[in-house]
Amino acid sequence: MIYIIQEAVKGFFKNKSMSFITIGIITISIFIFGLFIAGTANMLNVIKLAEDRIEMIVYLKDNLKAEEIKLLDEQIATILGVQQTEFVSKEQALENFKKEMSENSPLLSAFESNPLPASIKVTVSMAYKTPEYLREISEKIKLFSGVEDIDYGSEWIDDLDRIIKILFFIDIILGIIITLSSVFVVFNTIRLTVYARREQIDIMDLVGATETYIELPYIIEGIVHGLFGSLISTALLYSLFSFISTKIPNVIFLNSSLTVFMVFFGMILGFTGSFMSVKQCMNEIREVKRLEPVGKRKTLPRSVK
Amino acid sequence: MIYIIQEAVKGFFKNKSMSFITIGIITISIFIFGLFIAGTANMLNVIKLAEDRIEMIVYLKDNLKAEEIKLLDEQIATILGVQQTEFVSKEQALENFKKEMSENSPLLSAFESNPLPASIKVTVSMAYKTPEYLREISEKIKLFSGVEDIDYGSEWIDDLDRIIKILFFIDIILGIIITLSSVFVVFNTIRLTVYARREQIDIMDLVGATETYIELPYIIEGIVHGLFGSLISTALLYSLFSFISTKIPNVIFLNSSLTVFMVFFGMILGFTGSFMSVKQCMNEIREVKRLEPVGKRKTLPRSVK
Amino acid sequence: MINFKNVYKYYKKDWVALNNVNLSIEKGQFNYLIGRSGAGKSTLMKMIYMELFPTEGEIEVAGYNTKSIKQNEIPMLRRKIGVIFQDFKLLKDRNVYDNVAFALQVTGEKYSNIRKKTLEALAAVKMSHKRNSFPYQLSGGEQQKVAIARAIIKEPFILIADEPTGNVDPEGTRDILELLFEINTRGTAILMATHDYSLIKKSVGKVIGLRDGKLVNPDDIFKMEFGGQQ
Amino acid sequence: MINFKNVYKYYKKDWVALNNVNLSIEKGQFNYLIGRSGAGKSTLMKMIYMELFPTEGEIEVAGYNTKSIKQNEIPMLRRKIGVIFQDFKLLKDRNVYDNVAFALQVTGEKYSNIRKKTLEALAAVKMSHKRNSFPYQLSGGEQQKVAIARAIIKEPFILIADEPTGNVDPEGTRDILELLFEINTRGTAILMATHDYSLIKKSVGKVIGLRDGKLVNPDDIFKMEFGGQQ
Ligand SMILES: Nc1ncnc2c1ncn2[C@@H]1O[C@H](COP(=O)(O)OP(=O)(O)OP(=O)(O)O)[C@@H](O)[C@H]1O
Ligand SMILES: Nc1ncnc2c1ncn2[C@@H]1O[C@H](COP(=O)(O)OP(=O)(O)OP(=O)(O)O)[C@@H](O)[C@H]1O
Ligand SMILES: [Mg+2]
Ligand SMILES: [Mg+2]
Repeated sequence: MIYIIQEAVKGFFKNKSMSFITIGIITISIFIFGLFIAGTANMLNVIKLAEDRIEMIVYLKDNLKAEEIKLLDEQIATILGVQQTEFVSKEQALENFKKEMSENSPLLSAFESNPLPASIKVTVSMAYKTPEYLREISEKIKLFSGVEDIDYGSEWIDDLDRIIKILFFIDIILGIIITLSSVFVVFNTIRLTVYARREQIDIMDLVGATETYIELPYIIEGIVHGLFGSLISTALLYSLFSFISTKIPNVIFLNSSLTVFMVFFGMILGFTGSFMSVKQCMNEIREVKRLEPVGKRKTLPRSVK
Repeated sequence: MIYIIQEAVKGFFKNKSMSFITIGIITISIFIFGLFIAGTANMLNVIKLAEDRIEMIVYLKDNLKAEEIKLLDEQIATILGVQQTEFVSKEQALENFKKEMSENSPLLSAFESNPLPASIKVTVSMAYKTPEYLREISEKIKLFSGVEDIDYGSEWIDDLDRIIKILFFIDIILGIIITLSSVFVVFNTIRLTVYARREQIDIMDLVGATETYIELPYIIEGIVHGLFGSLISTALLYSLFSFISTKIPNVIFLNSSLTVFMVFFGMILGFTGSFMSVKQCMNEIREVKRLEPVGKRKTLPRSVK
Repeated sequence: MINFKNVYKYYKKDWVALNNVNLSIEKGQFNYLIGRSGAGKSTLMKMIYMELFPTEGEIEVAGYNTKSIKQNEIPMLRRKIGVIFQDFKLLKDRNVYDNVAFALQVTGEKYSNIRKKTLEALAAVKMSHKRNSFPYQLSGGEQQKVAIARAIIKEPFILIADEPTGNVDPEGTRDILELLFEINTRGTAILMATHDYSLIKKSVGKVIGLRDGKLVNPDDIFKMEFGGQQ
Repeated sequence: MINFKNVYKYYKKDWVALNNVNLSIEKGQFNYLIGRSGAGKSTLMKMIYMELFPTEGEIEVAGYNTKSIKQNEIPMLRRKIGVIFQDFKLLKDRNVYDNVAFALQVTGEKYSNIRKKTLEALAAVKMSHKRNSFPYQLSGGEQQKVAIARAIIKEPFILIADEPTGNVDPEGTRDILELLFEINTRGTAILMATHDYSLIKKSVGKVIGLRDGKLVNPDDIFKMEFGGQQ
């Protein structure tokens, strides 16, 4: 066991340029993978910010009594998906409107009486902010008496929903591409470095080393490469994001569990890549020699030189 | 020369798995590179669409005479950066407003007279759609008599401008990362495949093959790998984009000159990678043997066994 | 101890490298294997440490049978067999010491033992002074000696030597042969392929002759193919 | 034609592989190079085809001088020299035919010529029947014969043979020696390193002795190191 670890350590330093290349390529793969994850996280964040702004305004009929409003408010609050309600009186509405239009609107001067209705602002809980649920909720509210009209920006919601769907779609495609690419690139790089030492593997086999003894150093090397690669790429990602966040507010970096996942992903890549490569390499060496594998020999027709 | 081409062709088929790996990795690199380029192109497209919507509305004082309006219109049209102007009368403004508010606005009923002013819609040419230029233009227009107010969505423009800058910033960082990564990954993959045949190169050298004779097959192989890789990735990109464009409207694919550039990029990668690798490999082989390169020998102090 | 029963070996389906070989090697026996280039000597040897398997027939080595041995038993078998390969098969990225020590490391021997035995083996082939060199820094003969050291260090029950003196000078050849005899007297069986018939004449031991993959009387080979010296 | 002038070669700065060697080889001469393992035979030969350069002193080969030769002249020189390497150095990914033909392809010879000469060279070493085999499918002696075929096909002005019979049986050795003599009579100089002193006694030719990197009288080597056969 000591020897195996020794081997792995030696292998690491002996093949400096190969180690360098492998670590470099793992770093790049994990880095791009991490960029993608961080990008997705930021995208989700932006979507959340956008969805936060979704609200439903229930315009009330004029001349409702205070009790009627209270009842309506309570009725709305019981609907599935409604998180919070807030009453906005006619006066308040006008004030808000004036504030919004403050500077440069010739509209303002046109009001002779207050044309704005009182309303109830309904906050919908996150999970119900899809066009379908919003429509459903608004239809339920419409049935209550005292409701004049409901505005929840239905066209805008549809737009947002479409954009979110598109983003998710692109994100998933990108995710698949990037994951597969990382795996392909890392596996094959490791494969090339293992195959470059094919002769060494053959000799070890012939001298009586067990498969474990031959394979373990490669596997450990692979894991260490994966670990280094992912640590370096995490560090790079971290500095990149600190840099970016000085330029752009609201950028979020990977949280710690995602970071751990990335490091883990790197190690798994290194492990699986080296494990498969060295296994495959040994099998190929043996097969070339045997032509027929152990225990699966058939009788050939004799022929003479 | 015939032999060299023969060699290259043979090399291609002899090292099938290596060719496969190299082509695969070049494909991935170019593919991701292409995704990035296509993504940038689409981003620019979206930005252009957004910027297209920027327009400046010059609200006119009430009761301007037709000649005055005409004069103002002409004056505005002479300002640097103004592309086009269009007069919108009071009546038209109301109509547009009614159309926009069509469905569910209790505001509409509140109008007793037409409160909307006449306006001139100013189209600003593309290059001047930055917050600074727009402010400058609007200030110039303000000086003309008959102008009541100007609206060009200044806050919104600032937002858009900031988003565009952020996108460009991210895009450039991504571009640098992706380009460097592609180059690193492809170069080192080729290097590994060349170094795997290091012994062969050594033997050829010893048997009297010229450098050209030894190197050219590798270089041709590299170019061919690059060509195949970039063709495959272009094909993949093309199918991916055709697929995406069935789901998302307005997606643009690489134009033909970008495609040519990508193929060219792949070939250059393959060429430079193999050229540098085989040169470096030969130099290393020679240096290990000579310890002192030709023509740079120094006298060593003698010592005896 | 080693038994070949009706062994045939075909390469590429139609090249007969071994043709109905029946052979047994006893404990502590010294065997020479002779035959022309391409007669099948290396092929026969590779079958003993089970790098190759017979196309037909079976071989028994130290209780393992080619028909029933499992993949994970092969390393165990190989640890008991010392092999001097015709092309040396040294690990290129290790120095001489590590190359020799390697054969013991795989058996899980103690560190102090490994060191002692490795230095002894290197001394036996007169290569101690080169223990820190890498294979590419050695002459052909020196590489061969390192390969020999690696094979004898395990104290195998059989030593397979495929032309162990092909690249060594006459005095070195004598040294190596003496070394093999000494190992043999300690109970290790030896199977040595050689083209140097003068060695055989100077020593005792059984001679196995191969021609075109068939066992033949070794005297035939001496007579027909090297008449001059017989 | 070949001239060594006060040649020293150090490896690793302190290992003297060649120690003040002065030597000349004339056109058409047959030279044997003898010496123990590690004496510096291969090192000396590598300097002739300029794989290695002297640490001190200079070597002249066919008009090229180690002090003044340019990198791009080296292939030209090597094309005129046939080398049988001690470790064969066959291209692993080509079959026997291609390995031999390769030596002519690099010179830009015509296709039909290459084919004819390659088949002739293979016939000369009796390896025609294995022309489609790959090196790993050959026995040690067969590989050596292919290496010989590759060296002689160029019709070089000097043939450097580093133990060309180390893995070949006695009859094969005789054949190879006859082949070398025949090539020699056609005007090719030959420098052959060997441990088989019996060969030398049976033929004519100059003998160069090396011990610890120094030139010595070959009789000293015969006497001291192989007294028995002298
Ligand atoms: N992997 C292989 N595939 C095809 N043919 C092979 C293979 N290995 C060996 N041979 C052929 O089988 C025959 C026997 O080979 P082997 O190596 O046993 O000869 P040998 O007696 O050891 O010869 P030498 O003295 O030259 O080493 C040779 O003709 C060789 O060409
Ligand atoms: N690259 C190298 N680095 C260090 N030492 C070397 C190198 N090559 C050879 N040597 C040493 O130089 C000495 C001479 O080596 P050389 O190969 O010339 O011997 P040789 O006479 O050909 O021996 P043999 O008959 O065994 O082939 C040897 O002791 C060898 O260990
Ligand atoms: Mg053999
Ligand atoms: Mg030598």
